Amino acid sequence: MPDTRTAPAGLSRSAIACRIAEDIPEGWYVNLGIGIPTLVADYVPPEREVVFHSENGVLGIGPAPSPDSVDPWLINAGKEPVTLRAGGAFVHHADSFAIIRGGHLDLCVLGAFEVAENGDLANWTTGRNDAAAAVGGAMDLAAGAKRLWVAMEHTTKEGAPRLVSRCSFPLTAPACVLRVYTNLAVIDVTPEGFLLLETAPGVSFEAVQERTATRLHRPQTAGSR
Amino acid sequence: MPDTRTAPAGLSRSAIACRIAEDIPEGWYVNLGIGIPTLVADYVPPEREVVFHSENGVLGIGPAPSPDSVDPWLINAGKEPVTLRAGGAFVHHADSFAIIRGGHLDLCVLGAFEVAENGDLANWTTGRNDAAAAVGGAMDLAAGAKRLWVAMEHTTKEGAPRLVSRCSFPLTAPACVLRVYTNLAVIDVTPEGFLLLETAPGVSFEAVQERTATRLHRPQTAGSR
Amino acid sequence: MIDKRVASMAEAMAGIRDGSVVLLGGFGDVGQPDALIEGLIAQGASNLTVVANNAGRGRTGLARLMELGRVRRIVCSFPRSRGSVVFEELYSAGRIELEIVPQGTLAERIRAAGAGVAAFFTPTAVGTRLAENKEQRSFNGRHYVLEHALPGDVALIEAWRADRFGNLTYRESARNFNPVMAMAARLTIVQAQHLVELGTLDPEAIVTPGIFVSRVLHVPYAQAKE
Amino acid sequence: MIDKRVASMAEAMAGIRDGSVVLLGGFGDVGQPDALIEGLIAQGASNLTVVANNAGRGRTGLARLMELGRVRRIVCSFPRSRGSVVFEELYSAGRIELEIVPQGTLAERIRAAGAGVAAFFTPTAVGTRLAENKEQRSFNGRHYVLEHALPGDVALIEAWRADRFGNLTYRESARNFNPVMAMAARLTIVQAQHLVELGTLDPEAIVTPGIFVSRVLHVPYAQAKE
Repeated sequence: MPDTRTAPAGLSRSAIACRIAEDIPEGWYVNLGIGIPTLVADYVPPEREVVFHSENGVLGIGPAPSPDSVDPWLINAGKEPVTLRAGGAFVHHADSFAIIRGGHLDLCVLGAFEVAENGDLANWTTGRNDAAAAVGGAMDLAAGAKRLWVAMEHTTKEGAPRLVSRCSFPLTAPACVLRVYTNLAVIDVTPEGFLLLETAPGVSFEAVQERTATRLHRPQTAGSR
Repeated sequence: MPDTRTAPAGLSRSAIACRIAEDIPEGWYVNLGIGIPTLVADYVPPEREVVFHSENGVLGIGPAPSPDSVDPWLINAGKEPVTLRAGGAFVHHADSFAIIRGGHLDLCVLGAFEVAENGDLANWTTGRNDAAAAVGGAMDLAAGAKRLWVAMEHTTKEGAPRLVSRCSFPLTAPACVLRVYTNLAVIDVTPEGFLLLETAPGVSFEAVQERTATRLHRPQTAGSR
Repeated sequence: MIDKRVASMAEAMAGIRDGSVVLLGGFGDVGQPDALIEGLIAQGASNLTVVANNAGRGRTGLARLMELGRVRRIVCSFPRSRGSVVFEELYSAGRIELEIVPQGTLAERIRAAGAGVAAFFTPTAVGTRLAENKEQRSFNGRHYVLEHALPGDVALIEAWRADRFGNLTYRESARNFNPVMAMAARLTIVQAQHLVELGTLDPEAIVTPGIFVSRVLHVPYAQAKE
Repeated sequence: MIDKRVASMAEAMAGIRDGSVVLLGGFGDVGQPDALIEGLIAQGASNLTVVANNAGRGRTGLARLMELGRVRRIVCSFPRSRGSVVFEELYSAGRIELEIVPQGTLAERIRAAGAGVAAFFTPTAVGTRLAENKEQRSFNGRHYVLEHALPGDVALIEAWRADRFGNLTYRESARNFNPVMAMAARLTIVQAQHLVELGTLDPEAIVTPGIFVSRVLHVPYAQAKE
């Protein structure tokens, strides 16, 4: 029986971002949430053209500026200074969310507190009674993007699973997550529930299952072994 | 008894347009419909700054170009070549009608088939069963502008009144007209019905009343005479 | 490399299916994607629904497409204008369906489709026969009618300048319906007067960002208006 | 001569009444009309409803307006961010009302007000607690929630360039909520970094046409960000 008290380290936050970047093909329009998702842009090689969108009306976000070339008028949705790539464009907030709500983003990558096996996402507040929780653009992105991937640690700092049968926190949107990238694994949300696609180096299926609060399925090919 | 068979000539189409132009103060944003309304712009002196809007996304329309300087990309809603004044701007169709529907135009001047004493406007089709009638932007303008004035001949060519108790033609919008300028008179639409403000030179109140299918009221001061 | 430029009309028109809803930019002749309409005629798709402000004029372009029997239905604000002879003939003969939509409602329904809004309440047409049999409701004492999003399968767009990302600018009043239609279709095909290098369009002055654009065909002015 | 330029802050703020709904442009500090907010603090109007993306930070600007007890209610998407100490204090003490609105719904509700649309159906927030007690409906098998227009009595706007007609351009991501808020208020007051001669702004690149603007105050950068 594996030792569940010692969590496998798995991937670092940067390594999760790097893993996600591998799966983003050239030509996609992508919105990256705050946290691990923001790091993803750094791992898309510059010769692979991906257009990054930010809620505050920027299309074509480039890497962070050097400290001495910060333009205070150009920030991303996390309110950090950014740059604009050639081919970028500015739009106002209603047009920016027309892009989001209208289904024009190929992908949105968000962080999460919890993801349920039916794709429910909880990522904006941990308290049902916290009426002042800040939602920002999370609900618009979750409802609007063509694909929603989540990037997060597999468990809380206390070791509680974040992949669950049903979210305990207030939802951001129901049945919206397609895939979850964690420090331990890459997992698809399917009609049958969570499908484990791969594990981080040195992490077993069983280690991932033990840190997941609902059943993980294996691909059909694995199941026939 | 006046001779109702001989219609008083009253104002020409240009003179109606000129009369309307007198009442447009500097600073108004104005949309002019096809027909007599289009002529109004020519009678606003250039030093009185009025911004003319056209449904196809032009703000700041200037006078018609000379035949040798026509720009085929710059037309008004009547599809005639126009020019753009300094301070003009182009917007797309959704924004252009946001301007209209959102109540941002100080004035719209339209032609009409009929105006009813409650302000109902009929100006887009004369046949209830003509399902292919062309509405264009008339309904949006009638519903959206802050003020709607009508410019038209007082009667049809056959002498039938166009100012009526109730429109016989399909409505463009209910209770939207504030004022009517005709070849014979200037008439306000009030809660009590049509109020005659002035008559064209040589035209009597009685001559206007006889060519109007409902009661014309006189201003209080006139009524005390 | 993201490159939405296509080399031929055939490539621009590839995949347009019978039964498609086609959004056609333009207000009268201005901003109308003439070359793409010719391309659509040659491409062959039929049983089309065309959404456009006008119903064509003369015997070329949209009028020709209709005359060939390829348009089952047209959604527009102003079908009956000078020279709309083909439409008049077909409509009188009961060979084309027509939906009349007030011009601003047409623009807003298309924008709604592009913006992910399913339906909206507008004051336009309340109390008229164009609101008959439609849901109505009062807000703050004023009446409104419910209108639905109008998405396209294909949008044919005329632009002035385009880059390889599909970023677009328009020329003067040729802008009209083009930017809203570009947002509202699954396949947005652009004819552009000028192709420019990436990075030469001012990011503050791009009217349609490339995210809304699928393909760009270079059609210089003389060719478009021949 | 149309001239929306005003010479003083007092003139810019004239007529803002107690109880007004004030739309505040900006996303975080960028595109926020800092000088006009200071002007509003000095002007004295109270019992305000503020519509803004954020609920202020530090002890200046919007935070100061709130701390002075002048804001009865705030409508925003992201109240609780780093440094929103004044909001936190007031909210915990029950001294300010809050309406949380998803960011895109907030932008669209403001645009709807400017565009004469009374209400619209959006998919955002369906199935969440922010849609509880709101009307919902299915269109083409998908669920939507009805959201209402959000007009302002006053909009405070930051622009980059302005002319005497009130035509505006913005700088980069400072555009954000400013153009939609400019459309949606009865009194739209602009602080502009640069005043330019009429005719020097490119009519193809004007983002907010002057029809939406009431007053323009020249506030050069150094003054705005001091």
